[in-house]
Amino acid sequence: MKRLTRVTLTLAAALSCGQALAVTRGGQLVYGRYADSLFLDPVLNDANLDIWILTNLYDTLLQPTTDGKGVQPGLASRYSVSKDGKVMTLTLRSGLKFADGSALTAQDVKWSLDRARRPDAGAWSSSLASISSVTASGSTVTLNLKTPDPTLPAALATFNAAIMPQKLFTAAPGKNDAEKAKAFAEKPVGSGPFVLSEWKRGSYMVLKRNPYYWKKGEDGKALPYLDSVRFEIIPDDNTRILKLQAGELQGAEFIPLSRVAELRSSPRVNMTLFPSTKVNSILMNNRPTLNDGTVNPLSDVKVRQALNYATNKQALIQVVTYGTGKEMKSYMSSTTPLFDASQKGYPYDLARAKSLLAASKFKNGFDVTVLATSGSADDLALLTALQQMWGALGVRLKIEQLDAATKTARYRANDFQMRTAAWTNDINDPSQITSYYALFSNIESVHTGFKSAEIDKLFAQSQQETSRVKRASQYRAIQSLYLNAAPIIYLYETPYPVALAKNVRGFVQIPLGNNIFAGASLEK
Amino acid sequence: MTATLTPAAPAAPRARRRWPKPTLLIGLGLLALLLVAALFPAQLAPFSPTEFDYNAILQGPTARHPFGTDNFGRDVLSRVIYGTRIDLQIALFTTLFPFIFGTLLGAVTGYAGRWSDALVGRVADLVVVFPFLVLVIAIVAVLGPGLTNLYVAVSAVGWVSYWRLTRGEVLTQKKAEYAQAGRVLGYSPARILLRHLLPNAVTPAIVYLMTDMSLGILLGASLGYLGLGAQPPTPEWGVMVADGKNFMATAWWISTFPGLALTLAGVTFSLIGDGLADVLRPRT
Amino acid sequence: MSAPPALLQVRDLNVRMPTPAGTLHVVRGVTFGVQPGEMLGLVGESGSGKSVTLRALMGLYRRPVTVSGTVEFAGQDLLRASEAQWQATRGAQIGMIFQEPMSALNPVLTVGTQIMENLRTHRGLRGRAAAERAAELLDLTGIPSPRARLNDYPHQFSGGMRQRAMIAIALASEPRLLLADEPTTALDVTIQDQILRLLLRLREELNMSVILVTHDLGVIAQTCDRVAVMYGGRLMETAPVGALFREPRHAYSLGLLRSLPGSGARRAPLQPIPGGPPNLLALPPGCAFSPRCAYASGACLGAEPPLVPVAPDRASACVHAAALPSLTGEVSA
Amino acid sequence: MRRGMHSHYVLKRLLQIIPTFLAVMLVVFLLVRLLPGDPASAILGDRATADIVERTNRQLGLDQPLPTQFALFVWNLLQGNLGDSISLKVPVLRLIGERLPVTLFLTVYAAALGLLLAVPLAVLAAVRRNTWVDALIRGVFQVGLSLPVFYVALQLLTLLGARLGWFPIGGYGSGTLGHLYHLFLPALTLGLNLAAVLVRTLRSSVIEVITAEYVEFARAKGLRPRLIMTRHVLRNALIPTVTLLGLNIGALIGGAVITETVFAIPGVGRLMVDAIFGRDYPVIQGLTLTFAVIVSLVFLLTDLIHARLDPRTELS
Repeated sequence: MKRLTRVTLTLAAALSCGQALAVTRGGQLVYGRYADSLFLDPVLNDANLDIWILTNLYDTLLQPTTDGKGVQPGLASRYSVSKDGKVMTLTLRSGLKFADGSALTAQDVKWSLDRARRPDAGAWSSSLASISSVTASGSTVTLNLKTPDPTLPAALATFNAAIMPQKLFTAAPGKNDAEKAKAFAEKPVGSGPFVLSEWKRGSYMVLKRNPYYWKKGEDGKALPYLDSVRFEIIPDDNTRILKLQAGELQGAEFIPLSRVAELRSSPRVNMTLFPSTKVNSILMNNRPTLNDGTVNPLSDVKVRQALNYATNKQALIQVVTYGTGKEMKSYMSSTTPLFDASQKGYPYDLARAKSLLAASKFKNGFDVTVLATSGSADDLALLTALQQMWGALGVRLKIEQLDAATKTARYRANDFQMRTAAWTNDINDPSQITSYYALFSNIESVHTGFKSAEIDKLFAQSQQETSRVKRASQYRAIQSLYLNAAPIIYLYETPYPVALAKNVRGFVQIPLGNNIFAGASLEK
Repeated sequence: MTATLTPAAPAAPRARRRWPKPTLLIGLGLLALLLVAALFPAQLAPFSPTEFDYNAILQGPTARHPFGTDNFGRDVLSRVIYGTRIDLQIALFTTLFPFIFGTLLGAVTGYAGRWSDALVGRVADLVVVFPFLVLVIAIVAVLGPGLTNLYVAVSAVGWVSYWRLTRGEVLTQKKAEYAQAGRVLGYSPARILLRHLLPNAVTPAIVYLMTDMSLGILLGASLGYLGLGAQPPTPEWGVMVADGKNFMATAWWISTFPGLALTLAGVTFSLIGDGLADVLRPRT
Repeated sequence: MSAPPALLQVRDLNVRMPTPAGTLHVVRGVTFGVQPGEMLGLVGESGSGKSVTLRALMGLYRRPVTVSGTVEFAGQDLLRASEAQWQATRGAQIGMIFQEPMSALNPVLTVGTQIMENLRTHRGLRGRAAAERAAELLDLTGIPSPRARLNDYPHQFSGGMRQRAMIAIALASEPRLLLADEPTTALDVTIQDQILRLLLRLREELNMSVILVTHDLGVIAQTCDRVAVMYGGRLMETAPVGALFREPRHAYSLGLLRSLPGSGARRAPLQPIPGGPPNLLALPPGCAFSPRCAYASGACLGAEPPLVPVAPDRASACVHAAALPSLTGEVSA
Repeated sequence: MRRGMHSHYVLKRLLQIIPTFLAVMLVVFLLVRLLPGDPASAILGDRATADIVERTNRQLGLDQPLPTQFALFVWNLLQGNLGDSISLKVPVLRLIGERLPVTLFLTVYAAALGLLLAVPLAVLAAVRRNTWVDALIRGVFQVGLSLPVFYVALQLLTLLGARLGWFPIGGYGSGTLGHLYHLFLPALTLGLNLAAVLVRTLRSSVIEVITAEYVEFARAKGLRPRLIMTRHVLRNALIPTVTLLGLNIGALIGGAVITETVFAIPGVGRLMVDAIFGRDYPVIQGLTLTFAVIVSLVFLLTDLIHARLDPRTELS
């Protein structure tokens, strides 16, 4: 009997292998996260911890493609932009429903976008700032724009433009939007592939399959394949890995890069490095003097370039990222749309670094202090390595470790000389990182104090440029200008290291960081 | 009627010379060993504790690197040797102030009693209702990570134990004959306290000091785990163990050898503590 | 030597205690007997080995302390007895009371509990019956309102009451032999007197034998039938009380008696024995007392003098036993 | 009569706690505001613009003068309102209500395992003092005491959890049995540490008691060795241990910070560290108050147990 079953199973397995399309449905995927989500409101949240799983709960009109480079239809089956670029028309799919079975209407879309674009609605409202009004009629949603906006499709594929059920939200207890958001976020209902069924903060979160999800799987039936996803919160890296190896998890995020090689050779684990938009750099204070009035050597562009040349990226990639990283050539990641592949970056060249420094006012070297995040092994590895590399130039690097909040406060007060920094895009467009890294008017070019009238002009043009080709050339110029001015130390791009059980198929973490479980399945 | 024989006897056992126990001798021997490593690391260590060697990353123990190398190719043996100074410093500085301050305060309030005792008692109550590690984390978060701030944080909290121990002992000793005698002889309170009471009352505090020293090192290690301890590239044992935790499966030597060093230091202090307890405590 | 069979016969008892400085031979070849109903006083300075002797009789010593010789109790050699035999003897047939009731009574248990656990172990009494008997025992030892005091803790008793309570505990099993280790030393004079009277009365009522260890010759004189004098771990002299006080046959006994504050007609000047107790690690050759002895001669320095009969019912280990002066009239008991 | 005295004493002690609480609250209130970096910085991260930071601070009421903030905090506290968590946007009281039982369970479990390990081994070491058995017991615990908690935790996890598969790797489980099963390794980690502390004291107090005259007297009474050990020796030797255990409650909760991180346990230790790092003032304040209450109550309980074990104690 037992043997017979096994034979049958083997047969079935063989058959299913033959039919590549057969996907197993059902089951619960347990996924280990390093920290829990904080607040499940698409508009008012602040952290990647929320953002990266929100799209499983709340669907958007458009969706990022899995390579992160473009957009694909979402709740809207198609969209078109008027000739002058000032009107965008979207058509909703028919029969859309929220996870509670109620219909998703154009009115919900209007309400959601209006809520998301209110100027006081959280940190993300600016992505929808070009919209002047939204009208809904039947299954059509019309966006009237103040100016043409090439970033709008990407913005509509971003978490904060998620469509929420107006009736349920407004029915939530609370005097104002913020209070209602708090109440609603406790038991959120959206139109994403999953719906929250249980949440024990700091411990676990269970997402149940949304039976009304519109998207179809390979088998022609509605996604998702999984019955449920369970997030377990496991802050310690080792524990997360051990749990995965013991089969208690089917997936674990943020594997330390030092363990990647080991897990790659593990027979039970499928170690995956998903390409990301993450760039790691060191921000420099470009101002002539520091907050305490002392002269800042980093204000000299030759010094900044010298440090960039003296930075052996390949060595850092080996030491810090254990070979998983990739040299950074532009301030934006190579996965960002309009990344210019012809950018050279700063290849390691100690001789050139020395001559640049000799030509500067600081030829005898200097002391420089860098702020690091305490407890970050990567920061420490990186900076101790840089101490040695820059030591060859006579630059003495001092490491000051601060916890994240203090570091951010010092940074915001421009009270730093150097700091480690990492960036990931939230929106599938180069404008976001550019506005932060290169525009003084936003946050003083990531508080470096860097200012370039040329870049400001090019950026303003690109924000209304509807021709992709022209926009690309504007961005090429911006990237070159930025590289030459070197307000930052170019380091490396790093992937998202996710370890999955061998039987997990179809899970994706897109370059923006979103964990997409809709197409994930547990094979036998 | 009473008829008693010459009561010369009780003094006799005291006359026997009390030899230091082997525990104390072994402990002191180990301490000497640690001190040598702490004072002459450059002479003992084959390599620099901080210099990278990209050609020797994550090598297991060999003749060249008896304790292997870490993920930067640094020689673990050299780091362990240099770490001795750091960790002995942690042991000393996390306990020195609490010991001196707590003991003196305990002696004074125990002797003077009344409002001073009550006041310090209230403050102590305040300090002890915070879980120690949590309070230290909070203080270190205020002051910033690093060893100096760790010392400040521990000092703010650690004196309470010494205060309690010494105060209790002084309260007992105050009633003892020699203190009463001192008062009868008209000695000043300061003299009675410093010359007579304190030397006797300090014993439990000294014994506790030894335990506290290894606890200080462990505290440094725990903070290192949370990223608030010694800052790199400082070769501190606890932080080395913490840094090595990601390599436990592939490069066990990175965390094991500093772990052994921690144990050795702990055993050393504990042996000295036990030995001192034997020597200092009056036997009944 | 006496003819009737002894209740307890100790022969050549030796106790050795290892210490870091060397092995202490604390009790060295002690031999004596106790008759039924007899009260034997064991006297000596602190450190002479008298308390150790008592504890050795009770089998309270364990490794690394070694006890050798024979301790024959009711015909059975206790030193070779099995654990079960010990169980049937220790506390049951031989009871013991200690010098300092404050430290000998368990501070965290009620007096009642401490009596009743004895009753339960040795007499099989429990519950109400045990409580009844415990109250009776307290009553027997002269504790007022005994029933109420069963629930009191030792610290709630006065010093004398505590000693009575301890006696009550020891008596719970109705032992045939009571070992009393300086039972009155810690008490003031009036209480001491009461306790001694109590012991005497109990001996009469219960027909117990008692070994009373003390360094107080006055106590001996007041209570005992016979006396054994110990010095440096050895018996120096054994004798009926009256005889010893009249005519000590050992220089040490003589010294002890002379150091007593005299009372009565002729007040002799107090003559304390010069020097201190001997170092058991470095005993002098010959008689252990010889360095302090006024009568010491070359004869004392040879082999250690054995305890030999010197008169009916008397034995002495003194070379000069026959030459010592009599003390009649010097001490009144 | 005794009971009446006790309840009077308990009431007095409880009343005494109140000023301590006020002082604790003031200290914590000031301490968290001394933390460099404000909640807005912690929540909003690197990207926030100045207006957003300002707006957030205003929403959180952090633009008010400190005395006003403190008064408001105390006023809310009196109404049983600890405020909402800044980062989690959930009432602090609810958060604590969810997380505290976990830590309490872990702490009590750890204390139980610690005692279970410490008592028999300390007695064994004391009875066989200065033999190899004694040396082994003390040696093993000394090594345990000299190693960082996270290291011991990871080793236990790797060996008993991953390699042997006897216990689940981290997590909290559900139901009492589930908790007992899931929390075994973390409780063992903390318990080992506690046992190491207890064994030292317990061993020496057992030695002290074994050589005490009342134990000799008990032996002279001919009591069975087991009865002597339990009723006379342990009962007395445990008295200082109870005090020590009470004093160590703070250390246990503190140790929970690390173990909860390593073993992925959703307790208050981890919550506290996260709150400190995230500048979540209301959570820090609420948790501190909670810790103060717990530790004070444990101290009180310790004193009561002490009084029960040792009738000589005078409660005043």
